[in-house]
Amino acid sequence: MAEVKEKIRLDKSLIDKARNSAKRVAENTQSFIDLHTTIAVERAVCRLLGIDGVNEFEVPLPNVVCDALYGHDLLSNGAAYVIGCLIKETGLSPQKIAEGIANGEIDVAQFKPISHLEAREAVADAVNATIQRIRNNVSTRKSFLAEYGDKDTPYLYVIVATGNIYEDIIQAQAAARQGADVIAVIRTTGQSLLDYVPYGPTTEGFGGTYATQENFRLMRAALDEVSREQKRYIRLCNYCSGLCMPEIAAMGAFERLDVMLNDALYGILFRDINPKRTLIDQYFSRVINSFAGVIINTGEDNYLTTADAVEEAHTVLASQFLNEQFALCAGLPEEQMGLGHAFEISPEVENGFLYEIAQAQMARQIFPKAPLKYMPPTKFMTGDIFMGNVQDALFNIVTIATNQRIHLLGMLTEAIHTPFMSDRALAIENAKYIFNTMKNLSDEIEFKQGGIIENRANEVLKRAAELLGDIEKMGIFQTLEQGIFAGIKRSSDGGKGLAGVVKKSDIYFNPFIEIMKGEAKQ
Amino acid sequence: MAEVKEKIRLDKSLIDKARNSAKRVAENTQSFIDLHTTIAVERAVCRLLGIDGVNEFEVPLPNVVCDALYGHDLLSNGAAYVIGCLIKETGLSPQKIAEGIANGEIDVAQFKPISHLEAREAVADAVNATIQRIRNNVSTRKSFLAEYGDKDTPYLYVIVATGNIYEDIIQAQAAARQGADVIAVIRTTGQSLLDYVPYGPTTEGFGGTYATQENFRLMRAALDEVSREQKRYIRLCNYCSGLCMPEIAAMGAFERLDVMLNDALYGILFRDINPKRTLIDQYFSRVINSFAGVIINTGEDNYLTTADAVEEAHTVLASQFLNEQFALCAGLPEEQMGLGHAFEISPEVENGFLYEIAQAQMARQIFPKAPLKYMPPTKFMTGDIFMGNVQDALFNIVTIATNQRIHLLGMLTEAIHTPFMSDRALAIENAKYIFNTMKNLSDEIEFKQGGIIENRANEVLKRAAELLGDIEKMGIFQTLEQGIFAGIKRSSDGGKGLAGVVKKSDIYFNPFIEIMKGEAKQ
Amino acid sequence: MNEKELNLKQLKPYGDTLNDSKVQLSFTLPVPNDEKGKEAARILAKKMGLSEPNVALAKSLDKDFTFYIVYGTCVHSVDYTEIKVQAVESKVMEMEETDEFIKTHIGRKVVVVGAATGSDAHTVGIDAIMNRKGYAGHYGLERYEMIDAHNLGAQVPNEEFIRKAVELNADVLLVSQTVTQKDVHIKNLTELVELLEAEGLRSRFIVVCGGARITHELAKELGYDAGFGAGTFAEHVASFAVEMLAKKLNK
Amino acid sequence: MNEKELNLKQLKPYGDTLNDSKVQLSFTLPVPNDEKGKEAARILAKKMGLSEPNVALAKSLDKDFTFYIVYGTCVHSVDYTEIKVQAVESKVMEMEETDEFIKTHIGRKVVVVGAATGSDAHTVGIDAIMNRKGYAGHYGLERYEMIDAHNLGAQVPNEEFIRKAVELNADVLLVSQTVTQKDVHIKNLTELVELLEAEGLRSRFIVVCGGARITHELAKELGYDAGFGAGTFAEHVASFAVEMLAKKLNK
Ligand code: B12
Ligand code: B12
Ligand SMILES: Cc1ncc(COP(=O)(O)O)c(C=O)c1O
Ligand SMILES: Cc1ncc(COP(=O)(O)O)c(C=O)c1O
Repeated sequence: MAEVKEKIRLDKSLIDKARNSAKRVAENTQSFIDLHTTIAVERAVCRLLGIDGVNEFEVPLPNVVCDALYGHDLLSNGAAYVIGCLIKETGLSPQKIAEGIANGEIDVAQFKPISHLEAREAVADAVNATIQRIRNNVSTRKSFLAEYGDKDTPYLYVIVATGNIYEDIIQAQAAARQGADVIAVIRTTGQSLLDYVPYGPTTEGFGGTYATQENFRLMRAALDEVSREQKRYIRLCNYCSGLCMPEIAAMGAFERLDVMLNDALYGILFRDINPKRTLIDQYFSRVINSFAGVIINTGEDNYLTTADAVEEAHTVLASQFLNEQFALCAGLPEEQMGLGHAFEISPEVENGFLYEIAQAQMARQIFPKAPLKYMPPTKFMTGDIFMGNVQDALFNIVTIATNQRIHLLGMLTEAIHTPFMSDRALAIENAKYIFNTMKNLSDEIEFKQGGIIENRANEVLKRAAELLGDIEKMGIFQTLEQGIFAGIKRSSDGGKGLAGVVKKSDIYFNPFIEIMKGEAKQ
Repeated sequence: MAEVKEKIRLDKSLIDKARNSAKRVAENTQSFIDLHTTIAVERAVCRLLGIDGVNEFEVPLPNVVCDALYGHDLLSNGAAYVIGCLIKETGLSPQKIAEGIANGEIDVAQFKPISHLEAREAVADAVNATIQRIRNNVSTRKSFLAEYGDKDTPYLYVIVATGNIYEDIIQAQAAARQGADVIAVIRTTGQSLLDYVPYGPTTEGFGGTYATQENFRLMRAALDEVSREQKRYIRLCNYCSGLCMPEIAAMGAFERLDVMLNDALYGILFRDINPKRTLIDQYFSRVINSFAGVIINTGEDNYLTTADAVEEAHTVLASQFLNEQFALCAGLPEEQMGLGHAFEISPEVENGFLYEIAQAQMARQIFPKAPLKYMPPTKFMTGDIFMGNVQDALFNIVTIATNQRIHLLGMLTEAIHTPFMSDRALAIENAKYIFNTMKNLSDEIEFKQGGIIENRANEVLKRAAELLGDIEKMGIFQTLEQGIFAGIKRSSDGGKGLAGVVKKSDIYFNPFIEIMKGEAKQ
Repeated sequence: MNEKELNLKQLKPYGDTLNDSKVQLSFTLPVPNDEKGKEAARILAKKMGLSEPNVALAKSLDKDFTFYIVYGTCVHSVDYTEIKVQAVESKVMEMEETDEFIKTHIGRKVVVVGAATGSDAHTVGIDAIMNRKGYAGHYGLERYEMIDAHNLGAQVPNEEFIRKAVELNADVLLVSQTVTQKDVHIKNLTELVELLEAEGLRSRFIVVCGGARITHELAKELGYDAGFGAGTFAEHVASFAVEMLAKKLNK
Repeated sequence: MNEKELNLKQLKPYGDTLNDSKVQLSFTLPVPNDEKGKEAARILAKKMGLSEPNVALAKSLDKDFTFYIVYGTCVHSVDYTEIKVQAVESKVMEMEETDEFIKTHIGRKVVVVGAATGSDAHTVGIDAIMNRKGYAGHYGLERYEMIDAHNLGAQVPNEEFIRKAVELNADVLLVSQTVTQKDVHIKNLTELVELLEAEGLRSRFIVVCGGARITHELAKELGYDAGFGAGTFAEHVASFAVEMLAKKLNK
């Protein structure tokens, strides 16, 4: 990715101040996180131990296992510990054990406790197999990139969202051939609130397609096919978010996803998921993503779909700082931090484009190593598809003028429907034209010192630093209660999934965190 | 209009060199022009003397009169002289005299010669009436502008081209209400090669509407109506070009047109009109335009519809210098010189947008007082209307980034049909959005010293100066023979209309040139 | 002045001349980009009533998919004089007028319960109607003195929505639906009415739905009292609801 | 794998799912921008075969003109298996092959005369076919060794065009037409054929027309031997013309 030039003069001390505040917020939160686990974290551990499949009622085995543990108040010991005990006792694989639990042959309540160390030893093979599998995925990705190279200009990112994985594949392959670099499969509405991950290939969904491991696998294979054909590595993205956040991270690691929507606060704010649950879940999900070489995409852009993009720009920056620090706590390198921001200023704002430039350039300078994820206009898109294509063009220009990294293409039909194949093609054509005809624009233009752009950036920075100062004083939970982000208030004991939060017992262990965090910064 | 900042460093000595070469070319040509008149110039004199209407075969009376003069080898004396003699003799008005000639009651061959001075005196009343009428028009325009003010941002210029003046009016009024500042009525194909101006309101045309004085009047009234309603003066534009160039200037002066397509070379190159004829005609037409306060638009953009916009950019600049100098010879102030250029680089050229910026900014700095006319992409517009709207958006951006003055809106359906009402509305919406969201862009951005943009501008300037040096050596006629502009070769004795060129006799006079040139720079 | 007159009984599209009937179309066909594909596009356009279709663009989307842009002259016309619009017919009152109306005609606070139901997570629409600050300068129902407004937020299951409505003793239910892919909104809206009917509660409430793709016509079809689309403000819904409620109560 | 199979006998538009039949429309109606206008737009769309038209945009162009963008599901389908394309059927030869073909089958230079006729001033199209340097890297007829090419330029009246053709003893006439507003190209192309027929010259020449909006089908209808549209290169015309000429001469 191109080096970041200091094109606007930002107050460095303010950047440091903001970053330090965020750091302290994250560290304080991390001490809370470290004491807890959740049912989703443990289901993810099950998956990583190799447990997959569903029972006769279509309930995924990781759920069967963890519900059983939860039902017997055993979850606080961690799934790894209990399964370790059962392995030791039965000599069966984790999968067989799960099946046993599912068909009633094994009763978890009857497990024979062993020592922490023995349990660790018992799961070691399963753990190592998984670690190896994920390492293989990382090296497959690396060899693709070594063979075909990687572009250093912005990635063209498009979504597919038909609801049907096979139709998604047709669309994804077409888009990749047209020039897309990242394909994101949007999830069906409501999946984020399911406390389990559906199983198998799926053909029914609304506004998107179920995230299942089989769907991941099918799409990965389809994109690898086009990668080979086009001699360009096509990245796959999905949503590591919602009540199953860590499980999806595990599935993504298994199926070599490259990019994952994964935010420390999104589920709390936009899905009313309990804050504690989310913060614990996000930690493990990021440990996994980090190890699997997945670039995370954070969701600050969403703030601007409800809040005003001029007034509330500083909340985006503040949240980026927080996401950065939470990610660092999980060992995620900066190179994998696709911090989110968005082009959402009303087209009617005088000089709105200059503000967009200011904010985009500011983000680049403040997070110079992060592959920023830049989101297109959505809120002010209307049924006027011709005008919409122009709004998207201006967004494309900001990206090339400020060298953003992960560039989510705007769709001219944003206000109407999830993208048609042709909408996507028009979006790609729009971006390719602009990126080519303005190739060296960012190198050619300079911004006036003390001009609108520079002043705007410093104003946003200043307000973000102030806000983070306040947040530091309040701590994350109170901040959420106050409705600081997107104007949405969330209490620490409200929202979905609180019941799944459990304090770890003394014997608790998560065999993956240690290995994965140790190796993340490869 | 905003002051021009020196945003790119241009070699001033090259600008001077180029301008001086052009000046000598124009002055040399002017000595030729001064010795000649044409049948179109004399028809324009007739019109200015008040002759209008058609005979029973629909032949306009100015043609009837001048054809009669030409038939009797009297044209070299000038229409004013002969009509002066006939006035003196008959006591009739010029109009009655023309009607007499038309119905055979007056035989021009029989006119009684009087002295130069007496003839001047005889036409004086008619001349003064016209001069007063045009002065009134100028002051009406001024009072409109005094009342409603004038914008100092780019004028939005759109065309109407239905072929039917009444339908044109509906479209023009709609466009003006949507925000258009200048309405150009495109002419029907082929009118430029008619050696007369059709008469009366017209409802049949192909690719445009006949330019007739009545059509001018109808449209002017329609736009004045919207001007009053919108409290914004809407300018009217037509084509002062082709075999009737000076007559149309006269008609425009009568009907208060504000802008006229009017180029020293266009008719030669693109309509194969004889070079001598065109050069003589353009002179008188510009004298009139100058006096009537009309902004002329030159046609350099047309070069790029056949020649390559990257390779041949310097010919545009060279031609602008020539047009400037020819215009100065006719007394036209810089503030009325809408020198033409265009956004016609292929969308596939890498960094093409930077070249467009370079050329547009260069033109502004070289002609700082001229209200430049900037033309949209046409050649590389395709049936892809969505992409087309983005090409037009980039063109709009160059205008706002470099502060062009007369901004011809591109149409997304350029490759398909003359604009629908909706096409125009989408174009206006596109431009308004960009001009607002990027309002202060030109003030905010600077161009890298020694960068692609600055280098490109200097390269074009250098090549233009060299070319003008060559042209200075060859003179204008040989230059045209060599195919320097748009790759089109035109010999001085070829093309249409040469027969209408006549050497002035000693008694020749044109009563309008003197008055109009004297007063032009009000 | 026009050669052809405007005939509202045979209203036709307008390109640049009255009755020229110009129309633009675009669509994708799952066929390769070649002459045969273009002909298929022309045939389709002809079936749609374009008499001289001009394929302005044929653009490959993939080997077997081609996108077409077609212009042409449409043979159809519309009898404009016969159009009856299915629209909400209440007079729109300002906030103060509505409060006054409630005081006079109902004499107590009106209870309004709203939500984005089913799996729909879009709250901006229902918030625009209900939140105090409202939308585009138009105050929301929470600010109405005589309205007791409860916004349950998004992703509220229909069952829970009804339970809450009964609990709060609602007069008016407001349902927002934004996602319409695969007609999920129709399924969800239908379910709500069926549940209400099953529980014998339908007549107890005034039930109103809204969303970017909702029309009054559709709402009526699905058994709602009214439907509101894009550009709705709180006063539109409030006026309609209180007027209907007054009629209902005073019957 | 798809729920519904691709049925080429009933080819339907594709939005994001096979056979979803999605189509986009836009047009202006000369009516005010209100609910009644939207309904008129919906009715028109229905007549065109959109079963559930969704008016995505209604934008005022002026008091009595409104622009609509409509999406919907099209009820029509196309029998793709039955499509026969009216296309020029000669095999396309390279420049050298064509020259060779002329030497072998005709044995003398072929005389080609071209122009943009009538009031049409667009020369780029005919130049692309005739000028030595050609177009997009494809050489023009002037470069062909065995072709004697005469480009008369633009705005050539039909009478003069014919006069020149006779004078030059032409084998092939090439006519370019770009402006199509109010069907001026059809009038002009028809006039040329009528003039040729009136003078008994039609059979003497191979007559070919071209331009951005010309199709082979249209050309045949108007009495031309062939028609060429956008994207034509010299070799397409040359191959067609010499093959036809050879047949004609050797009959
Ligand atoms: C903001 C937004 C979001 C935000 C929502 C935040 C929030 N808290 O609401 C976020 C980012 C979370 C989001 C997520 C998704 N979204 Co969304 N989103 C949008 C967006 C950009 C704007 C919607 C909006 O806020 N409009 C502004 C409000 C004020 O307008 P409105 O809802 O129409 O409301 C007005 C009227 O309709 C009416 N009204 C509405 N409700 C009611 C109710 C009553 C009773 C009454 C009287 C009136 C009324 O009054 C309101 C004021 O005038 C649109 C695209 C667009 N530009 O329209 C996509 C869009 C709606 N989303 C879409 C989709 C598919 C999704 C996702 C499923 C996947 C995705 N593409 O991201 C997810 C998941 C959502 C889920 N589970 O439901 C699609 C829907 C496609 C379709 N037609 O089915 C759209 C059109 C984008 C697209 N082209 O794909 N989205
Ligand atoms: C360049 C241009 C001009 C130039 C022409 C310069 C010149 N020397 O030719 C200038 C500026 C002078 C001009 C003027 C006008 N133009 Co003009 N012009 C164009 C433009 C931008 C490009 C046309 C072009 O050069 N295409 C490139 C060539 C290579 O493509 P082509 O012509 O299709 O040719 C190919 C094939 O069709 C085929 N072909 C063509 N002829 C023939 C002949 C034979 C025998 C064969 C086998 C093949 C063949 O082979 C060629 C190579 O593949 C188009 C818009 C657009 N982007 O298409 C408007 C356009 C064609 N012009 C138009 C009009 C109306 C005019 C004007 C009347 C008014 C105006 N709007 O300015 C005037 C007057 C012209 C007149 N009297 O005819 C309209 C036509 C609308 C319509 N469908 O009726 C267009 C579409 C623009 C618009 N939307 O208004 N124009
Ligand atoms: C971080 C993040 N997660 C998830 C989503 C998607 O929403 P859902 O939770 O409905 O899958 C988004 C939306 O853009 C997001 O930004
Ligand atoms: C200076 C000038 N005159 C005239 C025209 C129009 O052409 P015509 O001569 O056919 O009216 C143009 C075309 O853009 C032009 O630039």
